[in-house]
Amino acid sequence: MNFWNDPLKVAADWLEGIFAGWGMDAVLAHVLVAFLGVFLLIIILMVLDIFLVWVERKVVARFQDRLGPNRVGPFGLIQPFADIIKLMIKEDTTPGGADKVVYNLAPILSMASVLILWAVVPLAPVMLGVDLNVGVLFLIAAGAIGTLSIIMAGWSSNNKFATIGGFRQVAVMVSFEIPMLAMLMIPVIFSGSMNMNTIIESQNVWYFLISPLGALIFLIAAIAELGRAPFDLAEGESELVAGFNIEYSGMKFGMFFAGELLHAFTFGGFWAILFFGGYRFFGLEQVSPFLAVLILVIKAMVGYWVIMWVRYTVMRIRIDQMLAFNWKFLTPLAFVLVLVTALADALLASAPTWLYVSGMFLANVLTGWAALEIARSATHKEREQLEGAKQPAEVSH
Amino acid sequence: MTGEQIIFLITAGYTLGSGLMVVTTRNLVHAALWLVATLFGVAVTYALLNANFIAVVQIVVYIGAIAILFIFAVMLTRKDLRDNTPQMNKNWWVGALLAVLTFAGFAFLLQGWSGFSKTAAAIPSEFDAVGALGEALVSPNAYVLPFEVASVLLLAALVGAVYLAFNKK
Amino acid sequence: MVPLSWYLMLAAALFSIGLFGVLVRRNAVAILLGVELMLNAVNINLVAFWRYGDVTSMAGQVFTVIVFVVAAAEVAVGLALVISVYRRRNTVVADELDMMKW
Amino acid sequence: MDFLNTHLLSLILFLPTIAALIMLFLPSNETKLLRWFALSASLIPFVLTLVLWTNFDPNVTGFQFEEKYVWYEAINSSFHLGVDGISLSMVLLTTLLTPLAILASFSVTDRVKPYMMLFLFLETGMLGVFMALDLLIFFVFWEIGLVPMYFLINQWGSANRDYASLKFMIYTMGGSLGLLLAVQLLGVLFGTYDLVILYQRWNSLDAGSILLGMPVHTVKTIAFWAFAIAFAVKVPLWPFHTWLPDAHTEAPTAGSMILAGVLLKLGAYGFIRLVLPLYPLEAKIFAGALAVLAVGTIVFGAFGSFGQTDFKRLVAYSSVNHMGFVVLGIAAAGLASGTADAHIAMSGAVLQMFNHGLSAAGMFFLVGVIYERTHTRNLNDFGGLFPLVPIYGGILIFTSMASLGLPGLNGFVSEFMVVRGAYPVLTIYTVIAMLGLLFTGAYILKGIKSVLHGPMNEHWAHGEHKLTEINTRELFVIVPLMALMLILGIWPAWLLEVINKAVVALF
Amino acid sequence: MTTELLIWLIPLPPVLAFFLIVLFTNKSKALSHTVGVGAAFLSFLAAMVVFFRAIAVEHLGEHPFESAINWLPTGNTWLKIGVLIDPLGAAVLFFVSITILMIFLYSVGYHNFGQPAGDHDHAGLPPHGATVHGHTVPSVEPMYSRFFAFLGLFAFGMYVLVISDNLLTMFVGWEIMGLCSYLLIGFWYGKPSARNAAIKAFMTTRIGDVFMLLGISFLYSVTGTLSFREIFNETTLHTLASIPSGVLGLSAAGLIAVLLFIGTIGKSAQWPLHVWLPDAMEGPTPVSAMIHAATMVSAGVYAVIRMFPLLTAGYEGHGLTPEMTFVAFIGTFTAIFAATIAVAQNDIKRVLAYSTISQLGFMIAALGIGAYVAAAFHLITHAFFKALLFLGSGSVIHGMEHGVLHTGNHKVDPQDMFNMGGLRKKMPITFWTFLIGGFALSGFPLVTAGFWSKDEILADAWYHHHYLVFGTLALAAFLTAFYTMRQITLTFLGEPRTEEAKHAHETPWTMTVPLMVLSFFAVTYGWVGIPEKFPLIGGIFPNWFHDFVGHTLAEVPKAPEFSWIPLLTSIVVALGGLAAGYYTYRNVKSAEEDKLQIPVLKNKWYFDELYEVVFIKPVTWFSEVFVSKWMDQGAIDSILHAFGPSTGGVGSFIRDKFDVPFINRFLGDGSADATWWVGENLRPIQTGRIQQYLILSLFVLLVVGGLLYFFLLA
Repeated sequence: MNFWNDPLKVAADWLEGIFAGWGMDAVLAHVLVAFLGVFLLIIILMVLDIFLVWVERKVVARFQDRLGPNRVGPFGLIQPFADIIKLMIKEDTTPGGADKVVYNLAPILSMASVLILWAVVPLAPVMLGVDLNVGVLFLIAAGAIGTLSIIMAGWSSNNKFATIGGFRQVAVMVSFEIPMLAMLMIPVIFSGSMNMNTIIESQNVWYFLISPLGALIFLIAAIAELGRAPFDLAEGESELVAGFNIEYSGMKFGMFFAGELLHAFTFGGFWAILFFGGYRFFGLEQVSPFLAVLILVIKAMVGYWVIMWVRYTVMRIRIDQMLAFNWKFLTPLAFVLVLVTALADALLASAPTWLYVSGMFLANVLTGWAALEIARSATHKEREQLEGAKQPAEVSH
Repeated sequence: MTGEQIIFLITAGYTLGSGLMVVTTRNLVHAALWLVATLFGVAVTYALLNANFIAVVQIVVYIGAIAILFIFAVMLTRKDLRDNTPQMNKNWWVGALLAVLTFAGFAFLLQGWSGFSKTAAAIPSEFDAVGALGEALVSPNAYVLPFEVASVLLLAALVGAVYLAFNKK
Repeated sequence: MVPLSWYLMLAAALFSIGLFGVLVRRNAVAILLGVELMLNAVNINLVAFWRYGDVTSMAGQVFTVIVFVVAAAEVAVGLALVISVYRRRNTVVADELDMMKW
Repeated sequence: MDFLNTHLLSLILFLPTIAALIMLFLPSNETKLLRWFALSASLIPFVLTLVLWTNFDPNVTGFQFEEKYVWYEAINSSFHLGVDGISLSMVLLTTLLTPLAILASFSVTDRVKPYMMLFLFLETGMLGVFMALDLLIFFVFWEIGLVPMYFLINQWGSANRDYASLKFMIYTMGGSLGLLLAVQLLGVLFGTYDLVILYQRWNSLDAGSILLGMPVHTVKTIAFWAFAIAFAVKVPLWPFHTWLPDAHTEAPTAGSMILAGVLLKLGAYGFIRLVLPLYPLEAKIFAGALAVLAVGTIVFGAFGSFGQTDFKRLVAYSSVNHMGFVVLGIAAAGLASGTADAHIAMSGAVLQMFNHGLSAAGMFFLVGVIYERTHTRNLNDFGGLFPLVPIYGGILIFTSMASLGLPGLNGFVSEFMVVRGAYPVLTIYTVIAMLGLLFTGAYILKGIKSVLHGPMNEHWAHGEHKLTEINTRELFVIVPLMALMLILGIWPAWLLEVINKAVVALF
Repeated sequence: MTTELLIWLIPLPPVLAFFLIVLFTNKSKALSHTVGVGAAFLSFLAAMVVFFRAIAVEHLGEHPFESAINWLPTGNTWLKIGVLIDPLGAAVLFFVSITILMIFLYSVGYHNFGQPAGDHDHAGLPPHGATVHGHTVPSVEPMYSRFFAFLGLFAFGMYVLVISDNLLTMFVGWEIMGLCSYLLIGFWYGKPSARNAAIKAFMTTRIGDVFMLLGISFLYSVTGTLSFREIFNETTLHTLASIPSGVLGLSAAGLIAVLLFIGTIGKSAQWPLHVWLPDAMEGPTPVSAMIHAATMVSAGVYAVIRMFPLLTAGYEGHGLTPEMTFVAFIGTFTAIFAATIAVAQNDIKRVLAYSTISQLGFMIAALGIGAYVAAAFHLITHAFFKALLFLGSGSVIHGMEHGVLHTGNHKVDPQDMFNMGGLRKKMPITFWTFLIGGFALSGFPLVTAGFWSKDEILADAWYHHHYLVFGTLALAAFLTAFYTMRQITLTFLGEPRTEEAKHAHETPWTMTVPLMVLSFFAVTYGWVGIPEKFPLIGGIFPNWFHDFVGHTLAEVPKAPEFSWIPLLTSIVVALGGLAAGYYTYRNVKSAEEDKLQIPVLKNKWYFDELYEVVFIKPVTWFSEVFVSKWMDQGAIDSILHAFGPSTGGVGSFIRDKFDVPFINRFLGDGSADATWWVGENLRPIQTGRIQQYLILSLFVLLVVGGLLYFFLLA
């Protein structure tokens, strides 16, 4: 066992050895090392976050046929750092009548809710924070905290726009949590475990191939959860100026901002983990944990890119439409899909892989198709009603 | 005094403290937030009891849903948000007395119980609590019936809530 | 090693706190908050008994889950009631809601 | 397929009910859908009945397609179905007439859904009576048949419907009290309600023994009359017939079709299925009395009909007159049981039931057709309609002739057989009955005369009263009936043989 | 094709024609009458083939053409139906087919085929004529097609009757004809008179039919069969004759015969059921011919001829059996009775109608006295010349209608003989044919068929010493000749008495051809039945008819010995009658000058009025008032309606005396009050404050819990 195929353990042992050498209690040393690990992870993530800012701006520029940041440093690589500095040296205001504690707590929580997610992300077979046997649920749990942070921010700002934005965001999150949860069940059904690592290990075939519809729904729910376009109602500039974070400035705002970016990236990662085999790539992950991490990051990037793609192509939709879409279409579809998947899984349990995969794929496609058909007929009815109302007017002239 | 005990004591103190805040703060929003804190503490307690699943679910359900609901409710009934009328009955002491009595009663009864201070056996390593829970929930010879009843209850509550809170106008 | 008694005491205390809240708060929402505390106390007990009893029999956890459900239902309906009451009577103070008395 | 064969009867019996229940979930404003659904739902039993007919083997004595399920174990009454030649023909009649009736009531626009549902329920009720081989089941279906008809009359009837429906209900219920009594009596005596068993036990009972503190023949006499009166009301026999004209007159067209076509047959069927086999001795003793009633029915029915000025009442009384012949045949068969006369009379009676089903249904339908157009049934308002509605006129004459018993059409064959069977054993009654036969002609001609003939009726000729010709849908209703009338008149053997075999085996 | 199959096929074409016309071709007149006449022609051909094959067979009587099939399962046996052509059948078939064909043909012209549609004709009324530039011409019958359909059905009925080998199918054909006569008499149903006549005809005949049905049932139940051949063998007849029927001391055979004969009385319009026949003149003339000559009425006689063995069962050649006496009486009486009425009628068709009745009386009488062959012979000859006469009269009426249309004076009745006169020149063919017919009817010696057949009847009567019958019939014959000549004189001879008569003119060939054909037979058919012993011409032709038809029966009735008295009688009455008729009416100008318009005769001895009073009114009263009003709605329903109030009374008593005071007041309200009182006193506890309730309950819990603990655990 050398550093290259189990770096964390090696490093941890080495550190504990050192602390022990200082005559420190073993338990304490262990805890200390753990804290160090966490700290390290957070540092890396923050850096990655800063880099993400740049990525985001570049990509959006490309989508909008611009160049994007290109002044500061090569390809504007230094630009985000400049932004950070700006945010830090800005005056940190707090609106009058605001609820100080809550107001200040909100950004931190929001950041934390994202960071906490990484506790269960398996970067490599041997590299993961806690091997939680309910890792999947953990995802939602963290999301809950994010929700909390937003409502706190919205309410404590003592600002109508902020409150409304907060409410909206919460409404969206709470409602889209449901299809997301349902879709999390799909990998769980396939792998028979809620453990992230197990899920990845059991993905000899990408679950995306087995359940494309599931992956799609998960992505949509994730986007809504992130509050990014087309579901970015919380900061609908056109209506709410900037939504829940309207009163925030300086680094507090920065934390929201960074939190959001990281969150998006994280969900890209989870998407990759749950449906695209995480760090696995034709056995490359066995070669070295670092390679595995690289694979995961690339996959996460792709996911993130998809999310951005959606964000910059699709226009924002109205809140009622969005909730209706969730409650009337996405949620039922998600549940139906879970049922179908479970059923098909039970039926095809003893089938050869190719049959299993194709059968599952077919089941998904059929479900999706049926759902679309139903949706289409329903919309037809609605449209007829509307036009039926118009009818006499047209007849008159 | 082992680390575990220390962690427990910290958690317990935190939980009870925030619990007290829940019932005493004037500002209801704060109360709701304190409730969140309490619930979090409880979640940690579950974790200490090796009930990961319950812990996570505690967070998802209580913090993610119930607490949020409370905050909503508070904000929707906004009129009493910052009112300066006392948030407690004038005969609050009766309540306090009764609460204390209850606690005392519990304590009295419990310490009279044989298994009061028993300690936990180690959990067998291969034991999969989550799986077992799932089995227990849906296996016919276990708790499928209560489970179903609960689900029906939930549905009824859903309908009822929608109907009650639905604004006729 | 933490003995069972500690958890039980914790639960009892939490329960009493919740009870206190229920008994003394005037705002209906606050009363519900108290109820939540009490429910959590009960859950702690359940889980603790699971942990300290036979781990392989999941009764404790099962009923914890069911308590979650009940709690969710109770909150949903309760708050809905509070809101509709607020709409009609424009108050959520429990003492003022005494139309049903003789 | 095997399932079909083993459960054919239950299928035929319950499909209508199932359909009605399904109908419950159809939108009640989609009248078109409802009508067609009901029609197709009622056609399925008909098709199944044809299957039944083809699979039925006339040469086997006793019941076929028997089905027996535990139903009410405590009093060991079982859900026992089965058909022999007699009930088979009745089942055929029922399943044939119901679709036609439903098709006939396509013109109903008021609360189509309940209307159609009631009809389907009604079908089950009637079929049940014909199929039941268990007294309790028999009674249950007997009563079930009543209720939908009551509502049909009471809800969709014409002006005087409340009176009519109430009269119908009370009269028939009153009758069925006796039936219930007798059924219970038998049940108590033998601890079973299964007809097949009862047939032997009841007759193997030696006359001397004491039952319920009474000598056997007393008990039997009581039971006999209890049955007889119940069925006499339903047939209806004079003097229990007065509910019939009112009910028929007030019922909606299709209602009267079914009422005359099938419901009346229930009574006669009761006589054939229960009274004669269970009480051969009493049937012999009281045949005279029965014959008196029958002749009274025939004669007074004919006269009554001749005396009417309401077209529908006229037809209604004609039903009374025709059913009289059925009972006459039954009485003769009861008196001369075992002889060829009995067989002929009984076959004649059953065939008469079938024929009357066809012709009466046809007549009532035709009355309905003209009533829908003119909203009057008063014969004095008509007259001289023939030039206006030639096709309708032709059909009316054809059907009238069938019900008049014109040779070459169905009515004659059965009437001839009844007369033939009854003459040697009940000569005098038969001779008197001939008077009825004579006046059958009188009232039929009166009907035709005062509806069709006479100088052309200007009132209905043009303007908003313009009488429109019978339309295609109505033709679809009447043509099958006419075809059957003609076929049965020219070649009755196909039906009669089935009946005859059963009759020979039974009596 | 075997003869049996052919026989089966004979009735089919007309009935097919009926359905074809009714269902498909009724829109097109030409098509319809083509179908109708074609069908009639087909049947005619078949009938002819059958007939000639039949006469070719030796001893047809012993081995007739017959075939039968199972029809009705009755108990363990089958009721067979089938066809039978024995000599009688063959002979009847012959004239039936001819007359039917002729009548079909005749109808084409009679209903003005080819003429324009009427100006204001509509279905149900006879055509009123159409206006073609300026002047009125006859218009075509609106229900032309329907007429042919009915004729077809009618022909079917007749053929069935003739060819059937058993009583049942014979009855079927019989009834179908009854229906058709109803339909045809009521063909112009628009006329109330026609409508009533139709019903009268149907009902009157039905009276007979009902008895006939009884007879059939009786016969069937006794012999167990309805086939002629099986009934008419010695043993069966003997048993039948020996069984007493218990009615008026008749034997079973006798009773059956009488019952069946009553059917005939209805069908052949014998007294007392004759009333319908004159009214039946409301129908179009071919119908009258059809009914009276060709088919229905002959059917009646034919039935009796068929039943002859039953009738004469137990008859030893002298001393008539009661049933025979009955028959003979009816026949004879009818013959004279109808003749008297005929004398006083002015309607050309009515005269013929009554003459028909009386001629039928001749036949019935002949049968009554056992003159089997004579009856059959007269039946056939009469069919020919009576058909001829009716069609001729139709032709006359048609011509007259032409005149009426010309003058446009519709007051004039084209059927009243006193409006005619001098038509001899206007319509010669009609005149000569009518003359032949008339002479045949009145039995003009040696030439006409009527003479031979009537003479044979008289001879039989004389020979068997039934002098009363003989005398009456002779008188009737005289009257016949008289009114026939009266008719001819008034119609054709002398000068036209009205404008219309002047403008009448001959009818189209479709009407005249049948007349000529029939007149041929009216003359020649008699010659096949000339007795051998007849002076001079006897034996020139063999008495073929007697040999042929006579062999229908088991033992051939031998022809009566020749005797001068009946011969001279018939010659005298015939010529005398004719002469008297001519001289009486030679120059009568109007009905007033007619001395024989005796009211009692004119009003047919008031029989219609009698029946009106004796039967129709009481029956109507009985059904409309007694049964409907008094019995049903009065007696029975009022009993029912009594139930309602009585039960209601009982109910209200129970309610007022028990329910209300005890159940409601005491139990119901009492318990309610008690509860109320309790509640009232417990009210104050309800503060409506949740928390107070909670506190209370919790307190109680604690206390109770504590107590429990101390008293139970410790």
